[in-house]
Amino acid sequence: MELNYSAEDIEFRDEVRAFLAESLQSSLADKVALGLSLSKTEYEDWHARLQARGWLAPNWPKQFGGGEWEAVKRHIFDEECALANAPRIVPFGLAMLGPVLHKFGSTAQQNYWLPRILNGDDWWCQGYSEPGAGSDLVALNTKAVRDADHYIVNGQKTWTTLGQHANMIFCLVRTDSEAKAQEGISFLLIDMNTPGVEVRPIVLIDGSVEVNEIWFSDVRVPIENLVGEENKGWTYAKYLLTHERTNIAGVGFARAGLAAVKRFASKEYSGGKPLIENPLFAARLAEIEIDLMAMATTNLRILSNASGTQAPSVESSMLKVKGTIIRQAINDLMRRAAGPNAVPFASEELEHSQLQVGPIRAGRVSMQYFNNRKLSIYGGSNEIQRQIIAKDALGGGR
Amino acid sequence: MELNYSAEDIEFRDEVRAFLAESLQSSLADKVALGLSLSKTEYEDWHARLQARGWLAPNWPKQFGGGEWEAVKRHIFDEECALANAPRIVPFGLAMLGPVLHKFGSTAQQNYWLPRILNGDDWWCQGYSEPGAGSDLVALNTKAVRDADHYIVNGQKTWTTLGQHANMIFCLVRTDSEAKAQEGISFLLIDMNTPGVEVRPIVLIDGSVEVNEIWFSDVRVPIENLVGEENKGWTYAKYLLTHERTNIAGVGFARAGLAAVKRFASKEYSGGKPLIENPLFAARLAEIEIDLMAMATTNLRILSNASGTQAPSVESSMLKVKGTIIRQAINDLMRRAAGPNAVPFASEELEHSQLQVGPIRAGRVSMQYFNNRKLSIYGGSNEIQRQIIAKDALGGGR
Amino acid sequence: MNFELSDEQRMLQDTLRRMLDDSGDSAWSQLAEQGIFAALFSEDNGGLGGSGFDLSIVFEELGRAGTTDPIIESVLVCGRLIASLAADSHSELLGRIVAGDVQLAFAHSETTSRYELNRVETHADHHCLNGVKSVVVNANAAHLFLVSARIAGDVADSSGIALYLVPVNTPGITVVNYELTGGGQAADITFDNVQLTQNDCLSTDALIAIDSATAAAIVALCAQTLGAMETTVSMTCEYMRTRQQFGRPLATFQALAHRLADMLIEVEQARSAVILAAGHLDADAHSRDLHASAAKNLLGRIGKLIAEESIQMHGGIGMTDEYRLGHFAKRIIMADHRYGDVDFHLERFIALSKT
Amino acid sequence: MNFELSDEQRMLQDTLRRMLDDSGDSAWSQLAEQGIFAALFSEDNGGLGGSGFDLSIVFEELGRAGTTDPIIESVLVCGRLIASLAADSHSELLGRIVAGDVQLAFAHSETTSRYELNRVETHADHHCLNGVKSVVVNANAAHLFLVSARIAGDVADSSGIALYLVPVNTPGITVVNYELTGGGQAADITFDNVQLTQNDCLSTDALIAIDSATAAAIVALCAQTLGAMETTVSMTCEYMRTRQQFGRPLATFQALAHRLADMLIEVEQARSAVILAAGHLDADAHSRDLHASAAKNLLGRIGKLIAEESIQMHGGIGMTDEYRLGHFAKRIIMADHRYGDVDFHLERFIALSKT
Repeated sequence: MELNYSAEDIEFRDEVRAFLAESLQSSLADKVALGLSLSKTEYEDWHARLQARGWLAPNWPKQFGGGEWEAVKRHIFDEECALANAPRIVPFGLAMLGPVLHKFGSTAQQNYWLPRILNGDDWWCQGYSEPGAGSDLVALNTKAVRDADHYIVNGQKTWTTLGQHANMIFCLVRTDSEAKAQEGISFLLIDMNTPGVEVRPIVLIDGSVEVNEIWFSDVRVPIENLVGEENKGWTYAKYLLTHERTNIAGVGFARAGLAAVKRFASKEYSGGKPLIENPLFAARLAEIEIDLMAMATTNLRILSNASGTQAPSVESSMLKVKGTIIRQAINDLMRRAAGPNAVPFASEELEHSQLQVGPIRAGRVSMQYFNNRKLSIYGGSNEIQRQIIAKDALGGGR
Repeated sequence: MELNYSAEDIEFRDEVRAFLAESLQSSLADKVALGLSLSKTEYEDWHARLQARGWLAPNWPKQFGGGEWEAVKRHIFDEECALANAPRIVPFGLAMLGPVLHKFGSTAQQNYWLPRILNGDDWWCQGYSEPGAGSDLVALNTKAVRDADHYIVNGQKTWTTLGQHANMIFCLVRTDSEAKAQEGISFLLIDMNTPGVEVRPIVLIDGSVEVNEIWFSDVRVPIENLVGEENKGWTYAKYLLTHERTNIAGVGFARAGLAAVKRFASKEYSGGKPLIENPLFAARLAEIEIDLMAMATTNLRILSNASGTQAPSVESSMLKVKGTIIRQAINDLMRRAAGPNAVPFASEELEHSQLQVGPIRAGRVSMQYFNNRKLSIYGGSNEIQRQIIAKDALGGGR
Repeated sequence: MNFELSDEQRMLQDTLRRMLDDSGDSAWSQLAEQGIFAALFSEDNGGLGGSGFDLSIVFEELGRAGTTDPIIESVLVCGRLIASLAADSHSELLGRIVAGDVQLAFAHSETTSRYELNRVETHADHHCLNGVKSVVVNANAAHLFLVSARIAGDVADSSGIALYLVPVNTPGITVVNYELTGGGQAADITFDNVQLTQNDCLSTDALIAIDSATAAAIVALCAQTLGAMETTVSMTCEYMRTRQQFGRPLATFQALAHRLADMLIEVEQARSAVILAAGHLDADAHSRDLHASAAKNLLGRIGKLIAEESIQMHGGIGMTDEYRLGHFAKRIIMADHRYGDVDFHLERFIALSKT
Repeated sequence: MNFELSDEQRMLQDTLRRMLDDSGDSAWSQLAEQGIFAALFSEDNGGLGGSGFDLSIVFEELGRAGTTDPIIESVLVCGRLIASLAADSHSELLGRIVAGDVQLAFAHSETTSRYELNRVETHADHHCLNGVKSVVVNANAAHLFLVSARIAGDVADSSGIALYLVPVNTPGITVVNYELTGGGQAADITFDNVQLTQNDCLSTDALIAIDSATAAAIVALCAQTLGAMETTVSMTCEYMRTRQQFGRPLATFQALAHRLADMLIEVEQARSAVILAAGHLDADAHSRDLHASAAKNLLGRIGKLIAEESIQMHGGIGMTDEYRLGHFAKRIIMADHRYGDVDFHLERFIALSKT
């Protein structure tokens, strides 16, 4: 066993740090740290910087312009980016559609779409969830009916993250209503500028607009936009879901969050002393830190055992549950740290203003607390993950 | 609303205190406080003292020699007894069989058995659980076959508390194997001195012997020992289970336990200061105390709404769950308080010896911690109670 | 011992429940018209009630309905402070507060005071006020500010805190308004050489009165949070009964059902804590504060459970602004950040338990 | 970075697992015969390993098998103390310890010392020993006691703690033996004017060595507890698969299955904490103790979850002395009471995090 990074790993980490120091504007990092929404341009600009450095698609095969990094290298990169408060890489094209096209796309699709992802020509979003489906992804009603060399798509998708910026969506649609639930599903690429596509924002309780509903009314999609075979879409969807989970533990985000709590609690005073010296607060903080140390090691153990990019299912379920519990606990601790200054609704307008009032001191801590309740809901709720873990240990049990 | 006891209540409480001061030997109270096993004689003697005062059967109807106390009075009595570390009233005859005979027994049975319970002529135990049944009480295999004016009983009961002291057992037996699970069960009174009855002790992990297995091999039971009608036993059993739960919250035990923790933690030193001043320990203690204050009030709210002796099902399920969680948390806190001195196995022999060694300081705190894991298992496990609570709120849900 | 409401209290509860059934977020004018604020004050102070249980009844119903009006801050706290501190000259003002004709804001907390009522940096020298107050609820609607200012002692001393009654348009006052998470508005208020007179000064040593008014606010806020939790849990039950997943209602998933059972148990615990705090509001300060801290700690812990679990059981829909659940969850969580949080009150409970 | 065992370590693990598979509670003689104790010491000290990972491998297997031999106290702690403190004259003794030919007991803790290694009241004046040691594990089987005694300073001073090597039959020693919860034996030992010589004194300032040996004990105990939890959880899985309730296996009850999932997650957390502590055992004292405290705190928290939930899922059978589960549960819980509990190590972690 060797718990320390190799010399090569450390060299790479220093490279990443140097790159971040040079390429990441501090004003942008501040926005990320405060949990403010980034503009489409800010994301696109960050992608372009990474692409220029050759680091936009670390997991992609080299033949498609990727880095084929091993897991530990990827982990170092993710963690350094998170600690530096870099914008996250928008995953829909790079981490989700990309791997599906690598494995199941036609050569024509690969040649056309993959370079466009790397160059930022398209902004992709994901059309999986439907109203009423919830955790039961197979329960989908959006229909695609073949009409000569087109599919006619009707239906509705929801929880489409950053769909407001997207010009393309990859969708699961039902192409055979007679078939059993998991069969009869196809994987379609849809241009969102096609007539009949409508995007409606969903405002969340923290005031953010990051998810959307997408409506399809008689939307005509050329048949060359079908990925793989008709009615085999569920296979591709499951493959994608596994890839969605590569950075599932969110160790870097958790570390960045914990560091922010410590900084804040060192400056905030309670009863005439720094809050961080309050025994109850210090105890809460230390327990989470100990949990996180262990979880980060669990993550590295699993990553270093995993071959290539595919994360093993049960282990990634464990990381999902524990990772979200820890991140939510950090958000909870941060709102506690802010005390009464957590109550003002820190609207983006107020944040951008120069007013030195309560909300500015505490930042958007309550918003982040509420927003991150999503962590245990999306990407397969923690209940679904517990089901997977228990089934693995107990055999056929429900 | 009026949260305080009435003048009458306070007068009664003072009467109970005076009685306990006079009648409860301090050596006996010390044994109870330490969680030591009491002898059969010690229990019988305590029962006799209560009976002499007219307080042995507070819940029984007056016609059968009881007190017909209202719930709050009963609560005051239970709480004072617990705080004084009085032996518990052995419930099998008084709280379990008694009410069943009051309601379902024949006049002959009432006239014969009830006075014997009050006078301590019989020690009853309960023959419900069977190996393999667990929480599923209906799954019972002990059979009683009619043979002229006797039943011939064969089978096995388990978890029979204090069965080693008993000369009588009330049993659920299957009298019709063809019937559906809940039908075909009868309620039989069995003399344990009948040939074919065998009692085998079960040693628990804390070293205590308080539960037993009871084996029946061709045991002949006269038919006059059938309570109520043949094959209707499940009705009586359910009635009994409701009564088993009258002091289900265990408020008095919890208060006595918490007081013991406070006393101990005031004398125990950690880092040169009394443990009770350690911020983490104090926080744990205070949280439990706050939980207990609320639970005691929940208990009184429910008791003062309940008509007569029958506790409402959902509310008593809530009290069972919260009450056991709190009592187990107190046991947990006590073992923490004892620190390294909780590790020695405080055998009864060692307790009775005069050796001033580590174990004596800490008493039997680990034993009590392990022993009280039973609280969330027996009398309807906490999982069964949660099922009852959820079903009440959700309707037909499983 | 008796846990039944009196006939008057039951009537108050029924009236409120019916009235609030179809009110939106704001019920202020309805409440004022129906004279409900009188229930928050004793007869001596121009009210018709004023006991802890009167408070808990009113605010539990407001919480159930999801009202966001700042009644605790404007009516209850300011009204009680004026009732306990002001000379007879102010009884007319109190009458107008009870009638809902005038609105106040209690400008007490500061950016660094956190939950400590005694920590006041804003100071008044010869009635000239300087300092900044933060998160002053209802400043936007108030006609008068009730401002605390130090006239003697160090920043955290118990004595030497004065209270001034200041018209909002007095020269030297700057107000920056903002919204609050979960509803309502507050402001940061800067006092820059605001010149007042002896007449404006209600008290030169107000901390005991502030403590007492805060105890009433804690009872009210706990009751309001209890009401919000009741609505949240009943929405969750309803959702579990109707929402289908994998072909059957959520209610049939045992793992969720057992967690719901724990929520139901804890709501009863919260109800008991509110009853205890309400029943001790008029007791001696030690007993009052012990039970108030117990309730505020427990409601904070249970509130977190209820808010988080309710959202989790709802899934995505529970996080949308369009659906009511998330708003109740926000109010429940934000209640932990007002008048002292879980840790603050646990420490106070420990300190009070020693004495 | 690499989480694979070396070939030697894997062989050690396999050997132990096979050996312990059919041993009962005690494996001492087998372990000694097979030379396993050598894995706990470096080559310099007559061993064949001695790294944190060597320790964690050995004790995880002992914990899995449910061994109750006091190997941590007798072999690991006493052996390491002698290795680090004694002059060459004692290398023969160390050899006999590693070979399992001689048994020791570390008489350090006292009735009031709780978890503080520096709190020593027993004192030695001119090598004359007086005091009482408490919960001295393996006193019944020991040939020699390793006794700490204060020769200078106040009761809680860091310096001034000496270590003596004392034959158990030295005049003036009284031993009261008792059993330990979860297995094994300990004793209270009274030293009444026990006259020793300069030769018996291993060190006049031993706290740093005691700290270091205790860090090794914490790694070992955490690994042993991890092993016990693995057995407990796998027994629980097996029980849930086979035990029928209401006509179907426990495994099909979702509420239990989800709680089992949380147990499985936490065991992986525990494993990671043990790896971190083992990997830092030979680091500088600050880093070593930080990771040891993190592990001990986390194992204490997780141990409580695993022990309590395993018993609960088993129901009554889990509480019987006849069934193995309860014994594992006892060892897991009792581990929290040795070398510092959850709170002690949380506080130490907080203190170390500051520096």
